[in-house]
Amino acid sequence: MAVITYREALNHALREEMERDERVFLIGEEIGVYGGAYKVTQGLLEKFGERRVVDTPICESGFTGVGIGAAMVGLRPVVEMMTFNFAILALDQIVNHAAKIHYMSGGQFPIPLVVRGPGGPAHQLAAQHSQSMESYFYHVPGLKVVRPTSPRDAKGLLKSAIRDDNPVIFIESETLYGIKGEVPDDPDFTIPLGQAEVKREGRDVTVIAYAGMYYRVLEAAEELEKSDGLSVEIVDPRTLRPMDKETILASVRKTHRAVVAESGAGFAGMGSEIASFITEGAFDDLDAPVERVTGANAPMPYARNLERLKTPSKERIIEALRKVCYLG
Amino acid sequence: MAVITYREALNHALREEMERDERVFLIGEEIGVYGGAYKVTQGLLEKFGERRVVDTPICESGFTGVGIGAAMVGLRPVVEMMTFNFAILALDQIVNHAAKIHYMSGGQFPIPLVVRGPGGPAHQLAAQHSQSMESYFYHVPGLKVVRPTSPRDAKGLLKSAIRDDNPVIFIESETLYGIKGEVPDDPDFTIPLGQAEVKREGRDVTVIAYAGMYYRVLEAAEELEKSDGLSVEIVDPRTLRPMDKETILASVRKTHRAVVAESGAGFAGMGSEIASFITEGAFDDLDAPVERVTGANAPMPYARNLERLKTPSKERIIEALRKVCYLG
Amino acid sequence: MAGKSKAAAREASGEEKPLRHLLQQMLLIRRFEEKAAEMYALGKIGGFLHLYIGQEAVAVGAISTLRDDDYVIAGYREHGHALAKGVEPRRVMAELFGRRDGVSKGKGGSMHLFDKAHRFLGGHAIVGGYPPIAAGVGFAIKYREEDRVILCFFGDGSVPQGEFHEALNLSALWKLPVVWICENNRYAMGTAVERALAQTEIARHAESYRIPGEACDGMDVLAVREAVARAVERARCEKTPTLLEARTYRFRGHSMRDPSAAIYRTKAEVEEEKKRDPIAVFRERLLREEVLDEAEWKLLAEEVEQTVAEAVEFAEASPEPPAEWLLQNVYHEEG
Amino acid sequence: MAGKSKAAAREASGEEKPLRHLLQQMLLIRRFEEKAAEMYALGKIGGFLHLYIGQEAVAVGAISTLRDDDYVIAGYREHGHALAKGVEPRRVMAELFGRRDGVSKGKGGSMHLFDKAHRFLGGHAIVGGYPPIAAGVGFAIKYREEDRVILCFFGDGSVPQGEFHEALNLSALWKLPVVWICENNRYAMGTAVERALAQTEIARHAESYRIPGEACDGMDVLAVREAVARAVERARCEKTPTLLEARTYRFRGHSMRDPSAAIYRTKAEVEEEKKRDPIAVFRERLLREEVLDEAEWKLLAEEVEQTVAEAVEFAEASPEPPAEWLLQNVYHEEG
Ligand SMILES: Cc1ncc(C[n+]2csc(CCOP(=O)(O)OP(=O)(O)O)c2C)c(N)n1
Ligand SMILES: Cc1ncc(C[n+]2csc(CCOP(=O)(O)OP(=O)(O)O)c2C)c(N)n1
Ligand SMILES: [Mg+2]
Ligand SMILES: [Mg+2]
Repeated sequence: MAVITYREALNHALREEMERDERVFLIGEEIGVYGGAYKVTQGLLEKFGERRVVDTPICESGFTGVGIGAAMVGLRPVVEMMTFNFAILALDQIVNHAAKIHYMSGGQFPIPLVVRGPGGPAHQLAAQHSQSMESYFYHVPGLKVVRPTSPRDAKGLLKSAIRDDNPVIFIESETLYGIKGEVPDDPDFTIPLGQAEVKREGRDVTVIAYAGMYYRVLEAAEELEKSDGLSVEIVDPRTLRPMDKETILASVRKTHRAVVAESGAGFAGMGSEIASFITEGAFDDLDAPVERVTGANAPMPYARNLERLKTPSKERIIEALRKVCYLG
Repeated sequence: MAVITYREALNHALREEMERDERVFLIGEEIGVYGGAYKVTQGLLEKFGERRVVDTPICESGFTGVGIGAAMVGLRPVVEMMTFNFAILALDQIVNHAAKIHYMSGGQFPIPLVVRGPGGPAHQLAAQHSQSMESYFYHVPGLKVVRPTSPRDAKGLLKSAIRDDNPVIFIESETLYGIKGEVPDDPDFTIPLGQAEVKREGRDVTVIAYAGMYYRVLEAAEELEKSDGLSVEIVDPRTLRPMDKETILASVRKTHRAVVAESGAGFAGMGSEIASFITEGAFDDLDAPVERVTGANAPMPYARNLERLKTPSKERIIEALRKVCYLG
Repeated sequence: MAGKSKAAAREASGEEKPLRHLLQQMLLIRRFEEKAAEMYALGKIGGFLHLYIGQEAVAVGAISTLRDDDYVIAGYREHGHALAKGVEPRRVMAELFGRRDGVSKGKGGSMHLFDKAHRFLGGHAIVGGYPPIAAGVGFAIKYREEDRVILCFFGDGSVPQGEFHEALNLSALWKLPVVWICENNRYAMGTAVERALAQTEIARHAESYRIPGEACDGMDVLAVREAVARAVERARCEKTPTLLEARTYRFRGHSMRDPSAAIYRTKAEVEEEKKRDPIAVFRERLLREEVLDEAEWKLLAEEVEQTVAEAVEFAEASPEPPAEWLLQNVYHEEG
Repeated sequence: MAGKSKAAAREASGEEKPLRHLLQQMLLIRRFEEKAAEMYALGKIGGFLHLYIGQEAVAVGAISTLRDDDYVIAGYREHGHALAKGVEPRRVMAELFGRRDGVSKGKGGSMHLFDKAHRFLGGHAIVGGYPPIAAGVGFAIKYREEDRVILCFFGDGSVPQGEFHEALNLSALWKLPVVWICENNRYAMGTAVERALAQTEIARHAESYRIPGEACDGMDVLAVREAVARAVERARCEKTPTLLEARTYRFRGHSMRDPSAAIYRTKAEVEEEKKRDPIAVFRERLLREEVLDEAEWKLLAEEVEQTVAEAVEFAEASPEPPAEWLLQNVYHEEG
């Protein structure tokens, strides 16, 4: 088990799956000669050549559609969005085509496609380049949506995504590319899509959080453990669609309290869904309403201080935890 | 007060606002010579001429962007999406530009833009032409989202949308264009955005529903009133963003029970948000968890029988109502 | 006529599908759709129904140049393309009826015919949305070093749409074996090309992508065949895409909801265009050139009638899809 | 040199901005950005910072043809365009610092400069996303029967993007007063135009829209000015859009995160291009043609240095935006 970065974990996943299956190829902007805007694909052009690492012009719809067409006739494309903000330009391809062709064709044409790249808030990139993009996808039948938190998740889930026969939206985090963690070297290591993970065990309250928010919640949990002896369980859904409700509900049934934390704007976000199914599935077990801690309902501002205020702080997470635990 | 159709109500709203304000113009596919794919703009070309009723080629992004640019420098465009399914092709314009320019520019450039057209399920139009599209918009800070239910709402809300200084996504219902209702003739009649309406008063349970679902809920309510003497209150949010939480919460605090009905796919839909804020805001008043009745988690199938199964039936609404009321 | 000697000679040599086969296919499409229109009026078919009547020479001429393992992709006005590619008429009709034996299991309908066995890749209802997918199929062909091609049919209405340009550029830049066939029927719904495009000579858009561009008479099945054959050859052997513009006309309204001579065009114009009816003209020609005689024509027409009648019977007899199909095929079962 | 007599003569006649003004503007942009790069290294500026260094002649030459009430819209590499349009350097610097006195109140940053007073319409970071907006401004000009124009600047990287084609077609179809100025600096990030476009002569894309297309030397401020002046005239008087391609080069990396001579181009190429430095070349020319002498140059350069120094001071002194601004401007207060 090596200690590698989230970025390396993704790179290894791509390399291993390309080695394993000739049908897998990569396509996107600056992924070859440039080595990837965020260097996730570094070295892969050298290893696999231009046939399988395809640099594209700037035309998100066009090259995503190329992925879909190639998938229709049996290849297994991995499309990189330089950042997921640009996936909005490919949404017609993803929503109207990738997500529906298998269904509309009565099951004749599965679309084994991965669309991956960084999403979520970055550093001072402002409104058009720093958005939490998962909401455009997790509502859509026919898509799977993955949001890896640790280097281990990044590798294991990306490998599963590539082996999956469905379109998988795989949203990485720009701010996590540099974090390190233990990752199995075994090329057979995968993490199934649709399985949440209890990343920190606890007794008193459950927090559901993923990607960058997970780490902020972890800090909050550690702080509250020291200050108040509170035992916080953190569940990482890892896959947003399909959602592993059972693992989350089991945790809440144990702790009787839940907080959902997400970086995106609050209104009608992932937290709404999670809070809803917890309430439906564990109403009688809940000792307090589920609290949502979310990003502010504003586009992302550029100024550093405003940016900080836009995403949920540790303090706000602590506040929510105290509230559901009725701590003064 | 005349009795007119939902379609006519929209048409009158457009006509009146164009008469009232020279800066208002219409732009979209087939809205002029053809009279509108759904005839909402019928007669307006004849009345206002080509300058103000602008037929476009098929390029949703292009002509929506034209609307945004015109709005930036002071016009008040009303962009028609022939159906909202095609708005996905204009999402970059709507989300990355219309919703953000005012914010990014520090308030210098408001975007008084309406994007309107039919959305939601239609009749046997299948997966690409029969989607509930509001989820792509109501999560986005900077947009307002309207979903009119009655001819009166259609007129009053469209007039407010046109007078609003922000981008408003105004989603009509193909299946409602023909319904009739009383609509004030007064050109000063408007309905403010962001106000829900209690469309049917009741004591025992609150249902939140809009557009086509409202009518199905109404049938269910009437049936349950007869069969079980149940008194069902129906609240129509009318505007999804900003949401009038207060009216909804007040109703739930009175009835202690709530059901949310929507035609879109269930996972992470509008119902999730409504259920969440009800639970947060009225947890101690609730005698049962909020029930969500939603469309099936599948793309829209063509076959008539499957299509019927995809959208929530009266029976499923009745079932949900019985459940929250603990009726056998 | 130049057509006779060359085309008839090639037919005799077995190089090409028999000329009468082209006629029969066109007639099949015509009769099939006339029947579909009837069925629509009877409420047997729902949703949108876009008839191809008037444009049959394009699909038939173009697809006649293909091998079985080549691909075809088209828009929502695709009954003709599907039938020309060999999709069974009865399974197409069953699809229009929304029945379980439909090519798409009743889940796609008229706008979403798919048939993997016949390499028919849809049936897409987003104007301009599927050309990138066609480029992707071309990409896969090249990736696997095959010598297949894909024909991508679309209307004049796709040309102002951005995704179309993205796809064209990629196909040209990467030299993909795609033949782009624009069926310019002069209108996108009610919008005449002059009101949609600054450059109405659509084939000339090829210049922006440095690929061959060519216009042909889309009412003449042999003219289409010749032009497409050249383009297919280029695609197959040199991996060079081509932009073809087939100048044609739709005799009916945009869909069953639109009258055939609506406000945006005159009755006189429609009547004038009907004189170019691709089936009538080609039939006259084959009779004149003695490739066909009246008796053979009668036989051929009867065969077509029977196929269509059988298709309707089959569709009527096919049951509705079972309820549990609603939630099937949303995801593909791994394995 | 042809430039001398004509340009100098027009200057003398007061018809055009003085030549030395062009030089000063270019120099201001250069020094401003060099300083911005320093400030970025010091962490005073965050996010992405895309320098315009090397391309100054395009914005300055082009915008010098405008009236104050004409509009400009550009991408994320827009410091130069904003300064050339008259936006105050200190308010631009304050924006880069994310401070309350920034042109966009600190909420936009380097990629989103907006200044209504100077008709500077952004500052947009979606490649190919804002050309439709430019067309919309042209639409509004025509709607109101004004005689203004809008210049829309974009990179070679926008050309393969579909929205760009949609915008071009609409501008041509509706005859909108837009001048499309492609700054072809040969790369979109690390992608050379040859790897992005099947037709690398970008001006020739105009043919698909039946509008004038012209390429000019983007390193020569007067060449740019001449070409743009003709296009502006056409837009203003005939409402005919033009597609101009200014052939230029960026001396720095794509952004501060990309080294200037990265893997995708050679150091030698960059050095070779630097010989075309628009500022050095124009300065030499003005000295040679005696429009300027060394003393005047010194003065001019000092003025520029001072403006830049003041801009930094101003930005440093400007406070952070107050916390409550986070939730302001999400919606415009009705009124
Ligand atoms: C993106 C998109 N916008 C609008 C529509 C609605 N629509 C369906 S067909 C059509 C006209 C298309 O015309 P053309 O491409 O010329 O094909 P034709 O109908 O003439 O065969 C339009 C506007 C659509 N399906 N997709
Ligand atoms: C739609 C979209 N895709 C990708 C990007 C990422 N990106 C930012 S700049 C750029 C290159 C643009 O190059 P070009 O248009 O030539 O302008 P230049 O940087 O050379 O000035 C890319 C790919 C983006 N901002 N928007
Ligand atoms: Mg057409
Ligand atoms: Mg460039």
